[in-house]
Amino acid sequence: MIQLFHVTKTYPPKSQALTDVHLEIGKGEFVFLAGPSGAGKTTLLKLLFREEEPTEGRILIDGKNITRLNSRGIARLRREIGLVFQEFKLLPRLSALENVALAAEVVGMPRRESQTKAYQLLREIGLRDRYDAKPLTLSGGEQQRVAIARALVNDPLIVLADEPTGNLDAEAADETMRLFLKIRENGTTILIASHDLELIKRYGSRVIALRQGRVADDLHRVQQEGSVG
Amino acid sequence: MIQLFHVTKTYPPKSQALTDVHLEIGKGEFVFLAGPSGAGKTTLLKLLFREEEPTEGRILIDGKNITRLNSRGIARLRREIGLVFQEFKLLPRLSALENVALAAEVVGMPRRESQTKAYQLLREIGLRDRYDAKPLTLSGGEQQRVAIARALVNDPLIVLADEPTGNLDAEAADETMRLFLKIRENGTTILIASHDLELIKRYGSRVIALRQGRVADDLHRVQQEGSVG
Amino acid sequence: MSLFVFGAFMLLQENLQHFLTGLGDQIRINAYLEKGLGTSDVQSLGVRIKTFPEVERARHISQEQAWLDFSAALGAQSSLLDGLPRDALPSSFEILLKPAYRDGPVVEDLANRLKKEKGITAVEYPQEWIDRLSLVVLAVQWTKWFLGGVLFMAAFFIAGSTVKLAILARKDEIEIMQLVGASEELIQAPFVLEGMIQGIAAGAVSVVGLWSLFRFLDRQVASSVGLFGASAQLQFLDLKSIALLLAIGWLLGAAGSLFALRRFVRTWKS
Amino acid sequence: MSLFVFGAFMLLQENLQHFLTGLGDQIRINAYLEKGLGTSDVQSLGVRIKTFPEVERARHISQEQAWLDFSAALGAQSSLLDGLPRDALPSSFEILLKPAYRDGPVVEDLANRLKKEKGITAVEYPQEWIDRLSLVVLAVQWTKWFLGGVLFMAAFFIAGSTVKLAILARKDEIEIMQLVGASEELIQAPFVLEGMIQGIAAGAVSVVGLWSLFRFLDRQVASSVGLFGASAQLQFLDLKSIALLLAIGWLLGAAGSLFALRRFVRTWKS
Ligand SMILES: Nc1ncnc2c1ncn2[C@@H]1O[C@H](COP(=O)(O)OP(=O)(O)OP(=O)(O)O)[C@@H](O)[C@H]1O
Ligand SMILES: Nc1ncnc2c1ncn2[C@@H]1O[C@H](COP(=O)(O)OP(=O)(O)OP(=O)(O)O)[C@@H](O)[C@H]1O
Ligand SMILES: [Mg+2]
Ligand SMILES: [Mg+2]
Repeated sequence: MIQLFHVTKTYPPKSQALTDVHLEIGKGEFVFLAGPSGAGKTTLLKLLFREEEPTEGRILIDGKNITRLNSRGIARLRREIGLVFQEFKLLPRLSALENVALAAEVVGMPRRESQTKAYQLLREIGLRDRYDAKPLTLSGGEQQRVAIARALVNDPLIVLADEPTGNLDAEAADETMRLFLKIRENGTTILIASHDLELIKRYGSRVIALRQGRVADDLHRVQQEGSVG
Repeated sequence: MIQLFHVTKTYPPKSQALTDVHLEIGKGEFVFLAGPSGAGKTTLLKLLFREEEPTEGRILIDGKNITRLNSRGIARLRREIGLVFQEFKLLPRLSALENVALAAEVVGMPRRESQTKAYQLLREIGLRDRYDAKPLTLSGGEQQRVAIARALVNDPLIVLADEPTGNLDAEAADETMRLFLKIRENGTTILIASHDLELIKRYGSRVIALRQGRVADDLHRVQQEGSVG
Repeated sequence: MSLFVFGAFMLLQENLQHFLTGLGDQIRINAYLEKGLGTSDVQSLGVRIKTFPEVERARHISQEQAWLDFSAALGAQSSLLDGLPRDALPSSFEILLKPAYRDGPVVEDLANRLKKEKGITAVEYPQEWIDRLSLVVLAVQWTKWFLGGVLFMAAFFIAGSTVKLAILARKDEIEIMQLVGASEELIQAPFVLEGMIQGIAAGAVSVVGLWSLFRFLDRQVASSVGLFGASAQLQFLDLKSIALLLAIGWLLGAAGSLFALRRFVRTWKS
Repeated sequence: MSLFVFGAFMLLQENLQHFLTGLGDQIRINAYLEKGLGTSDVQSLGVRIKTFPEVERARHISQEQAWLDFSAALGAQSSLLDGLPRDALPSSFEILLKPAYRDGPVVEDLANRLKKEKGITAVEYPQEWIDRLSLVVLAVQWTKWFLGGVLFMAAFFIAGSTVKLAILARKDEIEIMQLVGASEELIQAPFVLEGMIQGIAAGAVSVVGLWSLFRFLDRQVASSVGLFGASAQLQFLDLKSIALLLAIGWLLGAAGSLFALRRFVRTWKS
């Protein structure tokens, strides 16, 4: 599903965020990306949805090399990926529901259907009452959940989430994780960057630990092992 | 130091974020503000630095009513307060060092002195290598630490921090907390909104738990009790 | 707004053109005739003159008429003519040229050819006036281009910064659309559409604004006597110009948006 | 940029004014003298005429001169005069008026007063030309205000959106300055300063731009013969106008920034 071959990423002028990363993640795996602040977690995710290009190495998704894509190809790639950002990136002028529905409309889902789906997701994630609110009037945790709902609305093949529970209390974090697990049952690959060790311990079937841009550890927990593709 | 009398905050049209909150926080106290997402933690902090006005009730800081302030008074109030925001709010065109130094220059500290002080703080918080980087080239956790350094550079009377460790790994979080504790020794009052129960358990001398806009619990832990003013 | 500036320029241009034509009407060639030419000879000569391609109109001025005109022109000194016979002045043709030929050398050439016609003794034309006129035309032309340039730059600048503001205000929107995988067309469509609508709207508003302004000016001018005759009549833009204005608005709006957007997206991260 | 537009307008205005003055110079009153007036009488009359407040200059035209002028004016038909004595025409004073008095009623009044002077038999003035001129003045005036209005609006709009762009680009900066407790003055200072500098810079650039444009036009005009004499000479802005332009830039920059900033900060959260 996701394959990285000797990937190195150097930000100009000389900040080396990733060094010779070699990874394979199979379809339907549930992977945590751990590591201290500045280890390169966000960078790795950015490479996967082509926000950044690797300095060296190749990245294949579903067997396709994504290092050589034009803007049309990038758009197509991103439609298969659900993204949750550290900074949420919601549109302040749209309501929570519209923010979620937009992502579905963009790939061609009819308006009614996308709205229904968006509402359903927001309900599951605990925002039943605030679906009509503008992002700026939502609390940090509420915004984060809207961003998560948006990432899931298209039933993506891959979900990339950057600290999706950083602003959530334990209970809301649990709900979110359950949602991820449910999505995964359809074969969606899920990759979550996080340093919430508690969370990782409870949900992680595989934990990839980064340290200073290198893979320091790649732990498969047997009892929850996904099928490695 | 900080006194809230029957404070209620209703966001128009009818979102009641805080209801009849009654609180006293003494000089030099180290207080955690806990509670699930949407409980009103951020709202309470916003009232204290006059980003928002209370709908009802009075707020005194150092005996002064801050609900009736003109823009000059607000500026004076904020110079006494160190702020850490959930969204960091760093200036993208300035380097980390400049971002921190700016807050000091604004209150009249000479350029050289403010830069020295800023550098020292960044070093203590673990950003010795990246002090010259622009915020957008920093990782989430690094940005958060710059924001924390900025809040501390003026030796404020009060530090208000909103999820200051949401993007930090356990080790960086510990460092940050130690910095807060050190600042506190000068008599600075520290109020931290967080839902990291682990952290609260380890460092909290007093925990105020909010639930749906009300104070649900106000726990003083005897062994670390600060002097209540 | 930018189109208003543009329309104002067109309105001005139209009226200047009209004014110049009015001035040009005063270029006349006088061809003096032999004395004692018969009526039929005069008529056939008139027909002959009208066959010259440069000639717009030719009017016969009888000896009688010439006498009257001349004494009127002399004003207070018309007594001077008292001692002269009434037919001292020759009859003539007053020839009006077509606008395209109202130029020094052309007029001279025509005068020479006229002189060779049978029955014409002398040809006179206001050399100085023609030279002046061409200078005025030149000056007006230059002023027009100068102003036009300034106005055009202003219009372009205004249009540009309007678009820039619109894009800056929706920067986040564009970025997020890109991140959720929207195709470029989908991202650009609303901007281009908005640009088009705004362009046409601006054009329409300009036309209406110009029209009311024009009405106002026209009334002001009308109230002071129209001594220039037809040439003092202000002209409003014709339908073609209005359509052109709207079309320019439409195109400028669409193209401007698209162009700015593409440039903006390209320099995204810097 | 906005100042460039403004400066262009001033340049145009200057030259139009100049052009009008040139036209106005052609308003002359002819006062015909009694025949047989002695030289000393003529001289004292000349002095007398110059004491009228409206009079700018008065030139004596002898009978000789009048004859020559007249026959030149008649051109091809000067043979007409062959039968007349050389002193058929009276000598006269050609009177040039001060610009402020070049108006129909004033001229008429002056003519009447001149008529009463001893030694003057008749006074003639180009009634039609004066009326025409006042119409031209009026038209130019209107065109000027019309264009001026359009240009001023354009300039204002451009300045406004420039400032808006600048503020929008630094929105975050302002917000953060407010959050760390910077005083209003400290927040506004850089904007106002930048506005001032940009304003002056824009002014300077405009002056330089206009100057080079002016040089270019001037050369173009010079190469076509200057038949209008002095009035065809293009005028550049004088020092006062340049200083004014810079001052306006300075003020507009500072005031515009401050104004926009305040309005912007006020509507912050909406
Ligand atoms: N655009 C950039 N230009 C230069 N350096 C960068 C850029 N983005 C990230 N870096 C650097 O690369 C390193 C890895 O950054 P990254 O954002 O991947 O860390 P992270 O693992 O996500 O950390 P965190 O947990 O704090 O978010 C950091 O040292 C960071 O300063
Ligand atoms: N500007 C606003 N307008 C309307 N409602 C608002 C606004 N800001 C916050 N709220 C609402 O008030 C409630 C409390 O918000 P607040 O931001 O204080 O929560 P919080 O405790 O900080 O939560 P989190 O841990 O998720 O950051 C939430 O339900 C939120 O939707
Ligand atoms: Mg990160
Ligand atoms: Mg919050």
